[in-house]
Amino acid sequence: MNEKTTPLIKFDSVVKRFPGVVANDEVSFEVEEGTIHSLLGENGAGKTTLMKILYGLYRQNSGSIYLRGEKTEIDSPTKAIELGIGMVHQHFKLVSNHTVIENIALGLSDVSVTRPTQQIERKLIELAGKYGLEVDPRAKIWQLSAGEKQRVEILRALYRGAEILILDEPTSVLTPGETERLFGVLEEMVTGGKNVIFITHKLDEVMKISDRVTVLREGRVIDTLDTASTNKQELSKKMVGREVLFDLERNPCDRGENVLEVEGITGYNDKGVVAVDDLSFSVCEGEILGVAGVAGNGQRELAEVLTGLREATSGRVLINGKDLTNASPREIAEERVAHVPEDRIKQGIVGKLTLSDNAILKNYRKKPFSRGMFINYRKVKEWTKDLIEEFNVKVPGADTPANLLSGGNIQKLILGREVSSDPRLIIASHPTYGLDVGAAEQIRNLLLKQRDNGVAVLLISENLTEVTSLSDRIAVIFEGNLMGLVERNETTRDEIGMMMAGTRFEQLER
Amino acid sequence: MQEYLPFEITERPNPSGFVIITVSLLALLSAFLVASFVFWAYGTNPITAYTALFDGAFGGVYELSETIRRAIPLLLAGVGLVIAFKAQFWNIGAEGQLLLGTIAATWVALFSPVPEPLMVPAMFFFGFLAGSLWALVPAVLKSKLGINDVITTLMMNYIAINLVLFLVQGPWKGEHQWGFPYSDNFPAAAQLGTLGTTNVHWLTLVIGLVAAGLIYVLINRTTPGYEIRVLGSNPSAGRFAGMSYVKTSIMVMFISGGMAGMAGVGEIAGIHHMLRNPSELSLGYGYTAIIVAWLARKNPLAVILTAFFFGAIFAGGDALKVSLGLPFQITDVFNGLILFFLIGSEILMNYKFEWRRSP
Amino acid sequence: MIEAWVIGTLARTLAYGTPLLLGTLGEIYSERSGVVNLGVEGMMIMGAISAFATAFTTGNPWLGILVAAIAGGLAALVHAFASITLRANQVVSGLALTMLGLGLSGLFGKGFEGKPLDSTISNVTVPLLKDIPYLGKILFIDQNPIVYISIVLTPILSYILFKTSIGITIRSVGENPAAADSAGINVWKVRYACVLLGGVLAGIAGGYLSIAYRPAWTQGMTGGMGWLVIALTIFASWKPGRGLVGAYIFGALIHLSYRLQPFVAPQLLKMMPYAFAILALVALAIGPGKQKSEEPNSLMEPYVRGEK
Amino acid sequence: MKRFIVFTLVLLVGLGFMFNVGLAADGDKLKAGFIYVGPVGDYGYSQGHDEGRKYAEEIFPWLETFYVENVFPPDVESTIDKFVRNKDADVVFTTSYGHMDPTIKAAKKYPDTVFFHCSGFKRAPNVGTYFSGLYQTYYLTGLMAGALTETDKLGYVGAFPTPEVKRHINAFAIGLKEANPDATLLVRWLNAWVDPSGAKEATEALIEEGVDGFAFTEDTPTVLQTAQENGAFSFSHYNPMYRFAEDAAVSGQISNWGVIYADILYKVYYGVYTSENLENVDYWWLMKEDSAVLGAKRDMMINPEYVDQLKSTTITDPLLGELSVYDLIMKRREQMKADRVTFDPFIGPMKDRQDIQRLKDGEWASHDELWTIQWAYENVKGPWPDEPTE
Repeated sequence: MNEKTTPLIKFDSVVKRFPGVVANDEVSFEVEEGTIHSLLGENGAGKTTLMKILYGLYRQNSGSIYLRGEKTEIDSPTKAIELGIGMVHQHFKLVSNHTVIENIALGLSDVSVTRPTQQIERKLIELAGKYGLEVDPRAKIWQLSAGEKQRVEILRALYRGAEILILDEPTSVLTPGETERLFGVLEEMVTGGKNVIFITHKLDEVMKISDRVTVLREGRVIDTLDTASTNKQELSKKMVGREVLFDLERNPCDRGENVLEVEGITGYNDKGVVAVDDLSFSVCEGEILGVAGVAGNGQRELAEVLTGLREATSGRVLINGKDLTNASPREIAEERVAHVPEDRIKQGIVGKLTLSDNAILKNYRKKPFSRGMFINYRKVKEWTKDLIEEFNVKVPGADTPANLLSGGNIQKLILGREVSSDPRLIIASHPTYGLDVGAAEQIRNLLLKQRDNGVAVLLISENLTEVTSLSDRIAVIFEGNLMGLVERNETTRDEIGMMMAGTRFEQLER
Repeated sequence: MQEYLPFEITERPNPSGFVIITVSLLALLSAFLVASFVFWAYGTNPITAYTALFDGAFGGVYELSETIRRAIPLLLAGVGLVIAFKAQFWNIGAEGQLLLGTIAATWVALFSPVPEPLMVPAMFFFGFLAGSLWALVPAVLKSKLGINDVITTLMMNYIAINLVLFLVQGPWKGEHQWGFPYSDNFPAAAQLGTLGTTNVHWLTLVIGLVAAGLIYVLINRTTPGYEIRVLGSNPSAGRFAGMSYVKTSIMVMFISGGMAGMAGVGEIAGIHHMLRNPSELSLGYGYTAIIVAWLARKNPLAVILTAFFFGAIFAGGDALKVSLGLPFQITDVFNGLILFFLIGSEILMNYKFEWRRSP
Repeated sequence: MIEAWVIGTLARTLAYGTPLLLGTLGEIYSERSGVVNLGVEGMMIMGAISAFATAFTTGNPWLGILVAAIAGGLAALVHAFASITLRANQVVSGLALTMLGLGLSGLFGKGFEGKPLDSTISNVTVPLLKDIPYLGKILFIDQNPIVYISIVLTPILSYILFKTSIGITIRSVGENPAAADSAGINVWKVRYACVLLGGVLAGIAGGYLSIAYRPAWTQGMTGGMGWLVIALTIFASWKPGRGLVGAYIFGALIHLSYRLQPFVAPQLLKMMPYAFAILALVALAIGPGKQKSEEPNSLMEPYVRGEK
Repeated sequence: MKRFIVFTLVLLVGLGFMFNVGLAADGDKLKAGFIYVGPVGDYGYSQGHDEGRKYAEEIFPWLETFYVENVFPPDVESTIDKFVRNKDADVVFTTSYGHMDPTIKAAKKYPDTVFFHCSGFKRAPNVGTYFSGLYQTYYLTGLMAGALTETDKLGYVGAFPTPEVKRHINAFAIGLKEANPDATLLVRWLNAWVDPSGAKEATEALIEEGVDGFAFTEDTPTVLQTAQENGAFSFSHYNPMYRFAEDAAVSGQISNWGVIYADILYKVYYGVYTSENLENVDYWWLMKEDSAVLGAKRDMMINPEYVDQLKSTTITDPLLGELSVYDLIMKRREQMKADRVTFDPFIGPMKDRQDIQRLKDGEWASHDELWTIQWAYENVKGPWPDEPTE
């Protein structure tokens, strides 16, 4: 780093409150000119909120932001764009029915009103060539891959003359290869005089790409350091607040009979594209089978096909030896299959209903909760209280609406509900996504305990560490295809990474 | 727009009963306040107007009976709408379903082989069925094909209106009606009894009250009701739990349309005793029932109260027509204003306002 | 004979289809920005009474049209305020607007009922153009200036919506308001503007009815045209060009229900537009390529910033 | 005529005082309530009745009236309730066919109140009926239409296919045939009393069929206005509509309910009519009683623009010989207005359009026949619901 000059951005005691939460608590740090600056923190640490304040989407409750030494009020994205700030959101802000050009044109001020497209197309191709961000300008967004969409987002920011580019968890949807490519682009940009703020919770990426890093935890700045003068252990300690045990205690795997057998199933995604392509595998009693893969490679569709929420166009699904291909969710649940859904808020609970109502979501038709048509709420409440106690759900009472619970407590409730139905198979999608470390550990231990009790567990996760530490076997999928199915102790992270990027197990150079 | 207001709006996910009632009353009050400006602009003293309105709705036994008579179709259709709204099914089609009920009743009374003693039960049965079947078209289209329920139910209303017109001006035009667009009069066996000299057809009223109770129990204490609540508030969670959206939608609309259909039966067998122009059969009861259900905050028991309230608006509006010579559209003004304030006030219920602190 | 029959019908179709077209163009813009406005009937009738009252008192029919546009716009603002700012349910707010519009117009139109209007916007015949074979007879003989305005407006509004940056903004706001917001677009302003345009055009449509099409004021004179507009907007797949075709098809159906009265029950023809709208939705739903459906993705959803 | 009425009335008032009967004795005002089916400003049916109400109130100082408009049949009963209970109405007029059953029902509830129902046929001791027949004027305008048409095609826009409207159409058609045997009358139905855009399109549709002159029975001036726009002529209906289309309006009928209301109210006031003796009271007033008046506005029977053409068109009448249509109209009017009426449009021999004999040679149609008429006259074309086949 060069000697102390005016910092590019200075956050001074920025506070942002949401109902019941302080998302940013007196955040102060500086971003230097000409650097890639990482914001490191767990989910919910306040990284995105802070950046949305910088981009004018939120306004801080107190504190100030200085841009190149000047106190700046950024009250709207328009203002941010004027100031040369661009943001690539984690969930892309693109209009999927529109073309790339139309998306670039959106909100552009200095463009011909009557004939915007021709003008943009020319400049777009030029920009794309300069930074290696090739994409078909006339394609509709929904036709593009995740990586391409991200390129559109970056191009859009650059097109608007962004000098400061904020990237929110940009690698979560990319393959390792695409990630490499993105890093190349970012380095190219910094060389070209731009600045990058990079939000992530992945230590490897911080070490690899950034010059400086600010660690956030529970809304507060823990530290800001030069990457060169730190290491992963130190960063992870700052990020989590304590030493993280990457290895969980586990008993040796005691496999029994096959509970789930999948034979060549194929399924389509919502857009009618093949998402699950001729997959075959099986999960047996007392085993955790982890499914690893980059987001959007068919994991969701796989879980949905297995739980009856999505149609399998070919192949067979056998559960406990019974053919349940394209059976209804209820028929599958009847076979003692528990499901921890990917999107716990959207699929796992009904926010407006009480905890009791949520506790019986899967077994409201069973005795003793209901008799004939009528629900016995006395019994339901008793049971809910037991569940709350057993699974350590922190909540005032059984009558509390579920949407007042935190993510971790919701997940405990869901898992508790699913597990207490005495399952033979648990299909868990991203069970710890977005949870704090403590809650995540509890959930993982719960899953291990079930496995030890002889339950078959299918664990679908994008968190490679989680998959490798929990699973007995690991299946890697890429674009809906099975790249390889390996025993946990017969492979390495690198090998799994290669497979996630689309290399078949047989093609690996071992 | 919130970014330009001097206060911040934050969500209040579960408003308390107190908040709901206070805000609702506030909305009604504001609507009446604005309506008094309308009165004033029209050259009527608002106080005189409200006095006349109140007298016309509650001034005596007779006035009360008029209020109740108006409340009956609103009660039945409103209770039906509550269950649809509870399942997030936007049934704007109660008007059409009600008209189908009148068609079914006319068929039973004039064209069916149903023996006389069975006519009344048969009318309610077929009226329910006709309303249900009419409502099932949007139900199937939404649950199977994802077609917008608002639009289909709305369009079905106009198809129903033209269907009634076709019948009364064509094949069902009464032989004894001198070419006027009326069906023949219902036989006495197909006319509902009324309380004394009033026009309160008590059987329909009883059906409405019982239905309100039953539907309350259905929603809050049974497994199908549980499914309605779950699917209505989070359909993907319902699907995840193995509930069938299609089945529930169909059940909900079956009941909802059926209730509106029975409201139609009550009107035609209790009041009109003949099929006639749709605008005479229903004074927009199907649409007003939407407000009734809305004000009841989707609680079937509260519908008893809100239906009565809007019955009073209709009866009072009628009285204003006679006593102050105000045009009958005054009722529309009231309904429109109340509806606006009700939905507009929802933000007060679901969100908290905090003064923005300058950064 | 058949030729004259077709030409005559088409000419009438234009006259009756014009208020439908105007209303539909407005509703397309409103819905493209993500706001459905079921208050078209209410806005139209407010336009009708305002236009009549103005033309009657001032003697200037074009001033009447202007006031109708303002009245329609004001009515639309009520809907915009409720559904955009207060995030109220758009469906219910629209219904409320219709009730209110019918009520207020009936109330304040009382004094204008049965009054003859001397200053109307009367039909014109365009010299030279009237001699074009077929087209001349349909389009240029004895048609109303407002018919021409609506016809000229259609390609303009279509071009703006699909080719210009304004159109991109509007459609983006309707498809994905969060994306538009983060691109620096003021979602609320865009929606307000589109709803307002919808109201202005509906108001003009009402004005056309009361001082051009049939110059007189009768309570409830829009007679359900507003609902036809709702049906048309869907039938037209939210495209102004198709809106024009649809408006004329619906207009033709209404006219033909009198023309063909000796052969077909008019009620059956009159219910067809509504059935068509439903069928159009079914065709969209079961047709190939769901992605291509033109229905704006965020239709009927209020936008709240920061919602995940 | 008006003078004649006032004279008669004064005479009757005198008689009343002599016998000192009825309500006059207690010095109270007679309170009469009117229930209309449409808006009073509709320029049609309800406005016609309201003009009549105003007329009666103007000439009788002892009369107090009130009205409610837009009362659909299902609300009639409750409106009567309010009239009797809150407004102390002595007489209630209900003015629409649909009001009939609720009137009868309410009359049972209030046996001391006098009811009069317009356009119906059910009566009771305290319910009388009345109607003003306009068919004679329609016949006269039919004569004019026959002389004025160049295309020999006339158009008729009817609200509903009721006997009243069919009677109008047939009378118009009879006049038309008499003046122009080649002309036909094309009928379209609105199926509504008030439907301006429907009336507009129906008129336009008829113009497309080659029609150049119109008559109508519906409650707005739309047909007249549309005729004016298209250079056709039309006859006004119910109210003086001349102002709406000063070129197109040839003539028409003005319904004059005032004379009927005045007569009824007068007789109630002086005890001639009580709540016990109305079982057989039915008014069926025509041109003779001045209840139907010829003209598109008062004091102008025929638009001067058209007088010359009517005078220059001649026809031969079997009895009257060759004469101009104008003269024929005047002659017929005179015959129908005379104390002893010597002419009516519905005189046999008369066949309907299916060639079925409806009136024998020299036979005058009876009140009941006219009241229930369903058949269509020879030159009528177009849909005709409930057409009798025998």
